[in-house]
Amino acid sequence: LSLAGCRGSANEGGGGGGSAASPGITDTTITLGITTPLSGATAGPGTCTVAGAKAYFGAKNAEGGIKFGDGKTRKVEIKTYDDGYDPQKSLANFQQMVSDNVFAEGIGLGTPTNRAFREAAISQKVPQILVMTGDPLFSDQKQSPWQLGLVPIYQNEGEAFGKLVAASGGAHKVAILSQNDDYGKGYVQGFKDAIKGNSSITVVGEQTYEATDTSVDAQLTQLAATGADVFFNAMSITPLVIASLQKAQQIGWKPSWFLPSNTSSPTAILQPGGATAYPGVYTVAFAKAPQSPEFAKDEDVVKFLSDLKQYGNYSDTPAFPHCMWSYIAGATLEKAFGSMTDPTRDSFMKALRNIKGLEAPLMLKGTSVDTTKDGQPAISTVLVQKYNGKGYATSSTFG
Amino acid sequence: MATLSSSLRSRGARIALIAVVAIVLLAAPLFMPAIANLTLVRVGVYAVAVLGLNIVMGYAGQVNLGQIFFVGLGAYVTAYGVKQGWNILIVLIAACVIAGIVGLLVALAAARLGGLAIAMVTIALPIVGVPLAKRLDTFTGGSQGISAIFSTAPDWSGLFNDQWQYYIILVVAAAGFLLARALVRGKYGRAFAVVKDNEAVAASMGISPYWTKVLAFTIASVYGGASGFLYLAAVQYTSPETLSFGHSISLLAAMVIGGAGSIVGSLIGGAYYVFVPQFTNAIDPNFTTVSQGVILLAVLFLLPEGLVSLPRVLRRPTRRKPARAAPAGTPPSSAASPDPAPQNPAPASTERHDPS
Amino acid sequence: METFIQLTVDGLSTGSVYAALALAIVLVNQATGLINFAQGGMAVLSAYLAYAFLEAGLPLILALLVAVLASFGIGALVERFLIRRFERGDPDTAVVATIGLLTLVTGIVAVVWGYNNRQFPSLFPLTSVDILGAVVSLRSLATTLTILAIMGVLQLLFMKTKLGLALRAVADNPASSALSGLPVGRLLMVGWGLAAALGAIAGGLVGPQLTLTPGMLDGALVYALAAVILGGLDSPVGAVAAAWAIGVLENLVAVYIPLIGHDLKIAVPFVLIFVILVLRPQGLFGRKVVVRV
Amino acid sequence: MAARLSLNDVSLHFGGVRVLQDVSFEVEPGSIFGLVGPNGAGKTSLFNCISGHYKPSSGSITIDGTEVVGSAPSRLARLGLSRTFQHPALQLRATVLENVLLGGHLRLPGGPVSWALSLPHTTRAERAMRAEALELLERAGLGWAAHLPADELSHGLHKGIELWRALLSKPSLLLLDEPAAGLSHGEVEQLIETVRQVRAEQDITIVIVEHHMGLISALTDRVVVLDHGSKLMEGTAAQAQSDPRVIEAYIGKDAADDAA
Amino acid sequence: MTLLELDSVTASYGPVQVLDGVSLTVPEGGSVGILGANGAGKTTTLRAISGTVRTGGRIRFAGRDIRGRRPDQVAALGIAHVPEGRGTLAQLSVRENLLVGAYMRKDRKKISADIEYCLDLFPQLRERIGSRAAALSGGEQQMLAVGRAFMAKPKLLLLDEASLGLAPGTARSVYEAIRRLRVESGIAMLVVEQNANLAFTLVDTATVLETGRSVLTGTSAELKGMDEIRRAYLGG
Ligand SMILES: Nc1ncnc2c1ncn2[C@@H]1O[C@H](COP(=O)(O)OP(=O)(O)OP(=O)(O)O)[C@@H](O)[C@H]1O
Ligand SMILES: Nc1ncnc2c1ncn2[C@@H]1O[C@H](COP(=O)(O)OP(=O)(O)OP(=O)(O)O)[C@@H](O)[C@H]1O
Ligand SMILES: [Mg+2]
Ligand SMILES: [Mg+2]
Repeated sequence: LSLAGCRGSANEGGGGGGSAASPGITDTTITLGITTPLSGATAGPGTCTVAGAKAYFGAKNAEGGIKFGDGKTRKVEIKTYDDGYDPQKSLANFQQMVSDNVFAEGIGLGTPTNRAFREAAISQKVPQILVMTGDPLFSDQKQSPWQLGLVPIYQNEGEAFGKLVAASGGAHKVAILSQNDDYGKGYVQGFKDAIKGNSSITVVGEQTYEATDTSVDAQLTQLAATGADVFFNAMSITPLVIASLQKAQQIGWKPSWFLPSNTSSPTAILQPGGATAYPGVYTVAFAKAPQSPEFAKDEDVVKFLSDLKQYGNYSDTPAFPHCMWSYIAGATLEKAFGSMTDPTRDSFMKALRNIKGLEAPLMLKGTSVDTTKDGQPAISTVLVQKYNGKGYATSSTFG
Repeated sequence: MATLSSSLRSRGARIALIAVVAIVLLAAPLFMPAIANLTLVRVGVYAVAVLGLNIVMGYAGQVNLGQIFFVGLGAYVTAYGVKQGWNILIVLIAACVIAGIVGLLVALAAARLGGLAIAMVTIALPIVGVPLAKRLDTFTGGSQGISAIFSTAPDWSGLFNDQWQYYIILVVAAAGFLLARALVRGKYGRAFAVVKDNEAVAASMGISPYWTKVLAFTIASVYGGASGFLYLAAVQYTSPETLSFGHSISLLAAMVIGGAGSIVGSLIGGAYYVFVPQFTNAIDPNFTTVSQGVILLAVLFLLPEGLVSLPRVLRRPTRRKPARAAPAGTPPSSAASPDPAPQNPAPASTERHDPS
Repeated sequence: METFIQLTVDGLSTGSVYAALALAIVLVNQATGLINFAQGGMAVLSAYLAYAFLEAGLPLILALLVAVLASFGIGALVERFLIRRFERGDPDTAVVATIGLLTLVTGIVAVVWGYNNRQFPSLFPLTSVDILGAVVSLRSLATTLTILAIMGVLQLLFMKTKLGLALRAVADNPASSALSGLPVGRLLMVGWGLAAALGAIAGGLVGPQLTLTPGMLDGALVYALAAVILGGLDSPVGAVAAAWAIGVLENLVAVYIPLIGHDLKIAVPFVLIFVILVLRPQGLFGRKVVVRV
Repeated sequence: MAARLSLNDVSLHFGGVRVLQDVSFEVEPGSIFGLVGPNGAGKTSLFNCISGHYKPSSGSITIDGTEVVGSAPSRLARLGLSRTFQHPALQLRATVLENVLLGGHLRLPGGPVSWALSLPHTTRAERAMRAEALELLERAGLGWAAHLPADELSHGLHKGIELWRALLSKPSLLLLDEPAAGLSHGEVEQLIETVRQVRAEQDITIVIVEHHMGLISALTDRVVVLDHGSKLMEGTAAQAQSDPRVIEAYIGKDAADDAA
Repeated sequence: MTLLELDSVTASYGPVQVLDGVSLTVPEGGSVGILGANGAGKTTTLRAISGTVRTGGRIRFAGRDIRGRRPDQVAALGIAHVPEGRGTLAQLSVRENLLVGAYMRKDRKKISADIEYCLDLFPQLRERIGSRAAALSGGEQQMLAVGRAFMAKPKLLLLDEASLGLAPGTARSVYEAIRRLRVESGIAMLVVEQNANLAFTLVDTATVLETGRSVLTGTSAELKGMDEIRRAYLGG
């Protein structure tokens, strides 16, 4: 059946060892592919993801390009593909990217969509990097040799908050509301791990909601009845977070809140939600929030917003943090490009896994990119922050 | 379908054509680039799902918004079977049979209802299916999904993976299509059609509307399960997203776009399901929603009976009624009056007698 | 007990969101015999229009009003230039056409306004009042009352006015209605226009609660459809009653039957639909469609 | 085998509306039986009760001694009952031939699996059934229309197609609801001829609802006259036409003019 | 004075042409019959007038060319059509059907009186006034269709087998009522009727159609005298 041989190799997608250039890279350009939801329910964060990456590299290209470790200066081309959060489509997009000669895939958002082509990426030796999912699988080097996560795994965020509460020393009753998927589960797991063994902290109520729900009033009523003084709310849907903030105070339940990093925007969420009514609203973060008045004049933020407008075609102040994250991913990639010595995927992966202490633009003081820890994504340090009525301030004590 | 066969009157020509098509289908993957094969593989996956939907909806007229649930179920069963190391044929049979049994159970209840009520019961399948899949995480891997790989080309074949997948899908889909075609042509095709049209008439012909609906629904579920099996062959991964309600709606759109009540239309529908997102991505990934809406509406607007009606519309036959003998006893014709050509563009909207 | 009442009140307020959309679906169905999957999408567009007028400097109430009028026009035009083609054909094709419309409208909203969340102010304050020990915001209260009012108006329109009769006649059999001189085309446009205007009111009512996103009513659509079928396709009262029943029951079941919980509570309306429709195929308040052999 | 049909005190109500009230009669095997009466008398409803489309509120209906009240119409079809509808109920988009073939459903062997696999006995049966249906149509002078969509035929012909569809099932009991409605005089004559022929060739019991008194006189052995849901009288067609109550309730005073 | 004039009218359903030159005239206040075998094109001729089928040729009504107008525009000119088959709005009640029939009328006060008139004419309908049309018996539906056309107070009435499914006595009284209507209010009518004996009680002249053409026109008396006509339509 040697007939099959009459076609160029399909499964050997290139890459491999040697120093012949991998697909998608020339002496003047490198092509990155992003598959992410640009339509459907998750299109909000999805479009933001693309905008941030385009903003970063658009600005760099305008400056003439990025200097690579092999001495050449290249412009970065970004090809985007809409997967609508459908795993089957993200796989199709990946196959399309391979045929479109993309050097690496990355930054895309979504756990199932990234999982759907993880095996294909491995078998074709195509980098699938800085993916925006807190799924730890992508940062496990053994299982995912061609992958790397970008944002802290969900557990880390939950854990950070759990530690804060545990460290407060007081007795606390905690109510938990989480999204019914790995996102919510990860948060809750991290939180519970952190408070394990601490007898003064009890979880008095635990509820879930579906990402497609239009209301979580019932859960809040139920949790309010527990009389908890701490509310761990692992919720990724912006409108629901606003509605929750409003609802809880209406029914007279005013605990300390915890919110995840992606749904804690001061202007888009806390202000309309009336968050000042609560004794404290906490979140974890590693990136500066452009909506926060504190950073209004921050150099990074100003440049970011202008890049976003000019190159990312995104004129609003984003309600999602994903724009910032992908901007940071851009900086991380630049760093990796700068130290890759061959125009190959191998060399790129090596370079990418060798970044330490990079304080990328928009990152908060005290956080940095570190790709050298197996089992952890590029960013694994997070800071707990407390809402101060206008923006956030880093906080190391609870209460 | 009708147009194709009517233009191929002679038996010889038809056999020759079938042979050519078969050879092309068999040989094509050997010469095509991987991406083309992989795309066709996905077309096959959804063509089978659309075919099932077409049987229950296009032929038997029962609105089914839950077909994707059976695709998902088939995919999960397949993933589970593969993980357990079952023989792959057993896995295929299990995917079909389990989906069929669940479909049968649902149909036994749903077929008691009529019209839109069935639509609501079927809508519930994917909507409840997603949280259910998350709950049953020991089988399904929860919201992280589950990978299972069984469609890697074996060494003895000398084929690439994409080619091997193509042949798996070709075999299953071809069998599915041939069986469906035979079924909808004779006795059961007529039974489906009359149940769709008028249940009272169906019943008076000895065709139980209830059991016919159950039959059509069950067949659709079996096809859904088969499609799920193929999904796993193609994607090698499944998660609750696979059975999300939105995809069920897309399947419905694909069926109508391809051609409701047409076997070939199902294939076109599968192609539509796969190609349009790809195409709109190529136009501009930021505008996929708009462009998909435009394409869907444009196609429907031009071809309300689906893409399969294109040849018919292009040929647009003009004909006179076949002559019939004048009934006995009619008076002799007097001189005919001159007849000017008809030119009135007013729409031909005739009074339809709604069936009693 | 307090929790129980609060859950009930919460359910009513969630149910009102479904009801708003359900009423528009009932209206189109009564006036054209179609089920319009795009109803939610069109309401979203209307809400965005109101938002745009607001941004342009109109006061909120005026912005809403202009959006309602504009939506009437859009609805009428959509019927005339798009849906008309499918009205007499296969009903499945018509349904898919409305699905296409939903996609298109969502896409247009996304292109014009993007996927970023937008805050939409409410006509009514968020302050809350105490009813039987449960806390209700004035906003949900006002939403609920508005919906009740619309329901009453619709019921009167269909049952007591010449226009209503004409709309129903056309939906029943356009060809036959035309023989009595009913301007079928214009009536169909009016039907869609009214439904779109009603959708605009719905969008304005729920916009503040859901915050504007292109897909903000996608989730509610399924519930609204369920409410319409459960309540009876031809009954505004039924649609509202069913939407409330769904909202309340869902909450109670999720809380008091832990086995079902919040993840599977969505099964409740469908089980309800099944049980009730087996007994009453026309829905809770619907009139039975008479089909004679 | 021609069937014996008997009705015993059949009553039917819809809400408060009384449609049938204690109707009883007996139809001898092999006979042609007429059912006449004013509009709204309940003739069609009575047919619907016999064919299982309506369930009588009380009373019993037996076909060859088998109680059929409560049976689904599809089961009654299996007992050999076949009917036409007052308002033609054809599949308008299907061809005339397909419409007629529907009548042969129960005579075709095999379940869905055998048909999906195109097992030889199914294809053979299908071919034979097509030939038979075509021949029926040819004999009726409708051969030219066999492959036309049914909606391209005029109203009058639809009635004929329904008749052939019902006959293809080889029924032992045939119910015809106003078969002559919309036919011209000449066409009614043809219809009478056809029904006579059917009875001569097949072992069949026929019940006819008809307002065309000429046809009733020409064909029926016995008639029942219904009025307001109750049996007004039973007898031969001639007796019925001369019964003053029937003339009063149904035919009208100057009956003799155009009863022909 | 001619009220309605058809001159070489053709008509087609989609690609299929079925009328091939139909010419006839209805004088003001006149009553004209159309005879013909099944499928001759009688129904189609009426549809051509009310604009529900694609037509060619010339159709003039009250001095105006009406060919190509929409059905509701034709109806608005004062032409009421009792269609073949079920001419009712199935899910509307009997009363609502009658009200829809009066949709075009300006004299709203008289409508209830006319409903009473219809109900007197068809006492069966009075018993079912609140029922939906779909529940009625075949004959009752036919009565309702005729009643609905009456309610429009038309100038021209197109009757397509108005006696279809009516009991003999009822059919005669309906035709009697129609005849009275004609005498009292001068309505003109075009009548398709298979029961030629009935038809001839109503019409002055008739046109015979054969495969889509008008082949013969004559007065009732002339036609009754012709052998072929007698054999095909009258019997005996
Ligand atoms: N499904 C139903 N719902 C309500 N009323 C009904 C129903 N079926 C029949 N009826 C009523 O029962 C009565 C008898 O109807 P049926 O059709 O049996 O009369 P029929 O004798 O066949 O009259 P026709 O000669 O006019 O056809 C009618 O008044 C009709 O309105
Ligand atoms: N929708 C249609 N599409 C195509 N042909 C049609 C359609 N309706 C009617 N025809 C054809 O047009 C011709 C005239 O039909 P028409 O209904 O006018 O006849 P008719 O004289 O009224 O007959 P009948 O006495 O049976 O009612 C017939 O040959 C018929 O087959
Ligand atoms: Mg009857
Ligand atoms: Mg006719």
